[in-house]
Amino acid sequence: MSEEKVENKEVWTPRIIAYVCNWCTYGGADLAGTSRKTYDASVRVIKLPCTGRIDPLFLLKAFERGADSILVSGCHPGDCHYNTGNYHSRRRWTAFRDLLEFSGIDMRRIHFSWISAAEAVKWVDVVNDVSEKTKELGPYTEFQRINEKIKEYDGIFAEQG
Amino acid sequence: MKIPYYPGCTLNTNAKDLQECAEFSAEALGFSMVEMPDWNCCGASLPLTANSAMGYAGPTNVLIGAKEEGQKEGLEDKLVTLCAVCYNVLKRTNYAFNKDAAKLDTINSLLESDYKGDTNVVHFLEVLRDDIGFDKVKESVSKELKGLKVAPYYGCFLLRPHEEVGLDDPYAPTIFEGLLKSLGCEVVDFSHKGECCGSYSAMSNAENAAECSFSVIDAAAAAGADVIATTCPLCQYNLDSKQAMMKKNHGDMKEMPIIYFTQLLSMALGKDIGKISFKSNSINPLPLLKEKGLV
Amino acid sequence: MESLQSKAKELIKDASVAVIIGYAAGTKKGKTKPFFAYSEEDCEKLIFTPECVNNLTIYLTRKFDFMKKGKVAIVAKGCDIKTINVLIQENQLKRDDVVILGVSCEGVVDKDVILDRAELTADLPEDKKSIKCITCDVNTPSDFDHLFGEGVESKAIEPMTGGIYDEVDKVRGMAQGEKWNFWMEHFERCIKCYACKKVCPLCYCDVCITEKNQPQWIETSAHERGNYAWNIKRAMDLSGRCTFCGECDRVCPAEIPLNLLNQEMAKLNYEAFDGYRAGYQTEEKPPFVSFKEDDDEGFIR
Amino acid sequence: MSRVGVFVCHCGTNISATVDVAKVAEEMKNQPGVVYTEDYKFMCSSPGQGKLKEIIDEHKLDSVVIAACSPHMHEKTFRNAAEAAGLNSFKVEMANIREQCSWVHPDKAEGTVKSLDLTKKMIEKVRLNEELDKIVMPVTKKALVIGGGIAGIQAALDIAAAGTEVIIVEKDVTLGGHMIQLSETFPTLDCSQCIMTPKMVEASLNPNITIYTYAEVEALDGYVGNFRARIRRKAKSVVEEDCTGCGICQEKCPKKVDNPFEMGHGKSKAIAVPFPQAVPNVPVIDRDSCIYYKTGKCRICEKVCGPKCIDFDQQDEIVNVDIGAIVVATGYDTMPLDRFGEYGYGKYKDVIDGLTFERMASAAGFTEGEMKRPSDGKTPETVVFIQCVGSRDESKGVSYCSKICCMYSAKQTMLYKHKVHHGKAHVFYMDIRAGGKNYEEFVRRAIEEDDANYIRGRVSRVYEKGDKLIVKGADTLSGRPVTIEADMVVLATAMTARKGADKLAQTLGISYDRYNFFSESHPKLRPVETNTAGIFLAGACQAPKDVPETVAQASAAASKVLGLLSQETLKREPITAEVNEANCIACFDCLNICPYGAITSKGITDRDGNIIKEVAEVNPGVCQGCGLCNAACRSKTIELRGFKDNQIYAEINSLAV
Repeated sequence: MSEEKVENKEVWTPRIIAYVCNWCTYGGADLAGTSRKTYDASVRVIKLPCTGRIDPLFLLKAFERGADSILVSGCHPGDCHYNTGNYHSRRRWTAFRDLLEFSGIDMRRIHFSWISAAEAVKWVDVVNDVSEKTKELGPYTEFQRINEKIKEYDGIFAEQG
Repeated sequence: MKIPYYPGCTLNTNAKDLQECAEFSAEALGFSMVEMPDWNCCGASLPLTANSAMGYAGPTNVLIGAKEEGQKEGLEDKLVTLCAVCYNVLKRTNYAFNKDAAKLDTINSLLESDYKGDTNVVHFLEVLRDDIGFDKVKESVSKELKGLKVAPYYGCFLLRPHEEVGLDDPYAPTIFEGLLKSLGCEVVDFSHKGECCGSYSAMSNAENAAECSFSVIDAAAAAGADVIATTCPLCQYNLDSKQAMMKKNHGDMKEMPIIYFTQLLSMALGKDIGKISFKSNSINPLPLLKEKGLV
Repeated sequence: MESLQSKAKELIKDASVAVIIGYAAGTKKGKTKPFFAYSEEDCEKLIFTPECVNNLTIYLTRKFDFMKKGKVAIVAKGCDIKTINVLIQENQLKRDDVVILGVSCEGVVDKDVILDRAELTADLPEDKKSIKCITCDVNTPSDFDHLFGEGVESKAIEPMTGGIYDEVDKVRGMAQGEKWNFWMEHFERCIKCYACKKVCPLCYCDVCITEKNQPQWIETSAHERGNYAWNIKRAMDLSGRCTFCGECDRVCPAEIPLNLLNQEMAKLNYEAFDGYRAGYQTEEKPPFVSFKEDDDEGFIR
Repeated sequence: MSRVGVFVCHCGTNISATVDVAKVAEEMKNQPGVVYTEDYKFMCSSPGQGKLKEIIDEHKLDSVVIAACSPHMHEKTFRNAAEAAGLNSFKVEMANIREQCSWVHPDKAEGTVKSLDLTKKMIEKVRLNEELDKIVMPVTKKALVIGGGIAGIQAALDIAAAGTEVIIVEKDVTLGGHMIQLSETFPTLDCSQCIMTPKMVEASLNPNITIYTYAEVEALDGYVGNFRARIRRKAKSVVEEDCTGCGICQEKCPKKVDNPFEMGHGKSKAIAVPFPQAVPNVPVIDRDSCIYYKTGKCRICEKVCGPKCIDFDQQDEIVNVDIGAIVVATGYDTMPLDRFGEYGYGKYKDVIDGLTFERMASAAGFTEGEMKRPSDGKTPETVVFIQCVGSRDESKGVSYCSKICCMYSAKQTMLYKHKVHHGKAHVFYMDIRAGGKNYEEFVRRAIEEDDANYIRGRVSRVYEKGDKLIVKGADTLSGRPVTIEADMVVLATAMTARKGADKLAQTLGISYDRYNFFSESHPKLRPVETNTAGIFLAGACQAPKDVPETVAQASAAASKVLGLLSQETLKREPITAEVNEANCIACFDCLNICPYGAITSKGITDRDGNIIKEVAEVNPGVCQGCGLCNAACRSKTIELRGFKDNQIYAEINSLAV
């Protein structure tokens, strides 16, 4: 049992979910690809049209589902394909970040950036930085502990029929 | 107002007369410069090269000393210098620290200190402009230096590198002019106010240094100046003492007195000319001052 | 109170309003209850005392049918009127459709306090007041059609300080893990009864996100995961809107300190968005549907 | 249960080298709803697309995931192919396992794990994708060209030649832009006025072209094929239709003003055209300098005007125009020189910039084409040209190369030599960049035939000594300092974006780079398009360009416009918001937050026509699909098609550990 755990720990790679806008950051990530810039493979990108589409619920759900870190990224101010989407989302994030921090979320696990379609290097740097930091922090156990507990309960209920 | 003062080596030794003039002026204008205890050389002779920890240790020690002295004695939270070179070195040290925290960490561990790169370094001219105000200086002038055509010479250290020093526009500065105007001088604009006097090659290639200095004097003379005023004791020395050497190559050259700005300032603020020592000036300015009716 | 009753009668008599929403004595000692006066006779039961803690503005929302009956009069404290302002701002109410019977108020009782008769007439001591009253600066309502009670000078307070905000600061001061444990201990008790949602005058959606299962953003089970999501979602939705009537906190059977969450958001909005405070006006757009180009973005790289 | 087909592309070896594509295909078989998987060498190839169609048909697929390159690359390709096979195109999704996987993660194991995740994620999403129909929109067959320089004129002429109406909006008083200011043009030395004026006249006479000079685009609404621009025609104080262009007003006007067309050297009048060949030849009163506007007296122009077309009370006029496509051709500015104190520009009169030299060399310019230096009118015997003033200068200027300066400095040395035969021109340069047809030969001519002295190095200082300018610099080839006593110094100033280009970009909703040049959609393959459909670029507003390149791009933009406007209708992606009217409670956060004003309030009525409730309504023609409303809606009653909550939820869920 304990051996298994040690082994698990060795193969652990962070699970990072990135919510990015289609026009800037997704383009920047594509450009990193076309420029063959290598970076850490732990990030999984979910593409939205605009950062304005990114709902706080997405971030909550990602943590619930075991994300170790979250990256949210879009166009620089003034560059939004939809003119003002990123300005509105910036306010939303300001409040939501505060709420997460207040409620005890580890803020080292949630990152925000502006990355334009031209900033392949920045994309690479940010992703590497987030991965590196997450690796230093290790798995995000707060939610995982709850998840395990819930699983346990579900087991008990199942047994009881 | 009491400001921690860093004299630097030159003003405390060879050019002590220039410092006395500054002290007199400060008093006349209602502030005092408190010489910080136990100071060391700013490191002007150890240039701020990229990886020279030693180059930074000297100035950092000075910056820390000023901060501590200021706090202990309840002085203004800044550090005033008279010498343009000291000013340049100290200011650029802070700039380097603010750009590169790792550098600061290295020096801090070397000095076993906790310096934050935040000692506010100002040149005496800045105190006059920003804290006293040239209007106030003008009011305090008891003897206007009317009719004296002065070419303000900044040299290189006070203005450059602009992004690191940031005292004034490197090509169209106004601070020195502002002061001289408030003293009643006629300010002469000339092309070489920010050129180098050649001090860096004064030891290795004196001839070259003399040539650099000559071009400055020549440009000032062409612009009609009676005298060049400097903000740096080193420039003052170079422009002044090398004139004999210049004459060898430029026979028709007319001697020009080189006056340190604190000398002019103290004169205007009422210091008895008889009490001003011109020992630092190898071209005696007195005949000229007499001619202009200022003595 | 006679004047409140007589004004109410007058409004009913000349049919200016269909109903008057107010307070009447409760059946339990120390409690009052919401009361709806349709007749002049009913109006005699209307009272206003420091026991009138409820925020009656919930009856102005689409959760109830009162607004369909015609023009409505409501007995409202200064704090309740803030809710009315937000409802107007959010297109849920037209100012002309409601007659505000504003009452001056020096504070209402805390949910855990039962007052004696004698105490009812005396000045209410601070420690028996509801926590929202400690930081109240609308003792005399800002907007009303008729005002009752002696005019009380509204306190000049420094916004977002004292009272609940001291508690908020305490939580802010905790370490991250401490905060997490603090909230998890509370959320663990949540039984998903949704009383907080039911009582909130600003939770007026016809179909709540909790009632949707495609997708199931908020899990139905009352475990910490679902409870965390629910309480965070609710706090987020009330960000820039909550007027601190404190009703959710008052009704929570699990005694989760919901005021803390909502007032943290209120404080954040005040700090981050140019001193915005919900409920103080009806014209300005709330923070989440407006922006400034130079809003702070220190957290974004 | 859905029937998903998954196709994993090798992309030659681009993907398969670092991703185990066979494993991805194999493992996806186990995903719920997946009925077919395959890995294939080149999915985008014609056989690849054929296979896709075949399998869709054969296996009755209702959704498809292509794990291949970025959807920005080939989403359209595969959606079209699927559509040809009878599948709704929005039932196709791409998993980006190339740009965001195989090309960036060299470790095959890691790349494969990530590819599995990404593909799984898109399978989960596509299963929830709805069949959407494209939105069909009408097209307004009219174009707008912003800017009336050579780029704008060329684009307008080409569009008009196809019989399409086009409007030119020019912010200055006349067409012509910077090109009409030039004396001669490289590499042929033909006179700019001689080749530019006919084009200006041609534009003004073309019945398909409407010209608004002294006008600016203030706002733009709508979308490709259906734009509406609000144009402010600033008050000229002259009734354009009645003016005959006789010029008597300008002649009699007592108020002299600096002429910006002559770079501040020549004088003009308060009522004037900038130069005699202006198009339209209608003068404008400069209200800031006009005596009447200042003192209430004068009105001489009004008295002398034959057709009585002076109107002191004229107001700005707002014109709204409906257009289907836009060409942005707003040109460039030159960099302000105040930060280059070392060259003494502004301090010494005889230090001038390149455009001033053009006016000095122009036969119609302020010296009537004679080389006379500004300070004392003397003929300069020695002229120093300094290149790269601001260009290729990270610390004080811009890091890019302004591209035209090498050529125009060479040209200017020749013009100078042709006018002052005994004169000497020196050029300080960093590199000579003469890539272009006949360009290198041109520079050689300047050096060999016209005796220009090229010095490779930078200038450190320019100062005045007597009536000479002392230019100190370095000759880096010989490694020696150089001092030149010059009579005049000409600075080849960097080209920059127009002042306010960023504001215009924001008005139009197009993107711009860090120097405020407008961004093309793709640097190589879509150099004329912007990222906003229906808006195209021409000329130096995109990047520094010379005249031939500008003209070429203008014609390219025109052909893009014509291609677009030749269609009767346009089909648009149906990625728009939709409201669940039953649940909407009309709080209107969506309406308040929508950047496009696409959301309005709608009354729901009962049978008797009484409004029983209010809800939000989306205009699908205006909605651009950003999804701001979706995230703002507390109850998720308004949702964005294609990116609905359940689709995103499925993506997140698929990544659960």
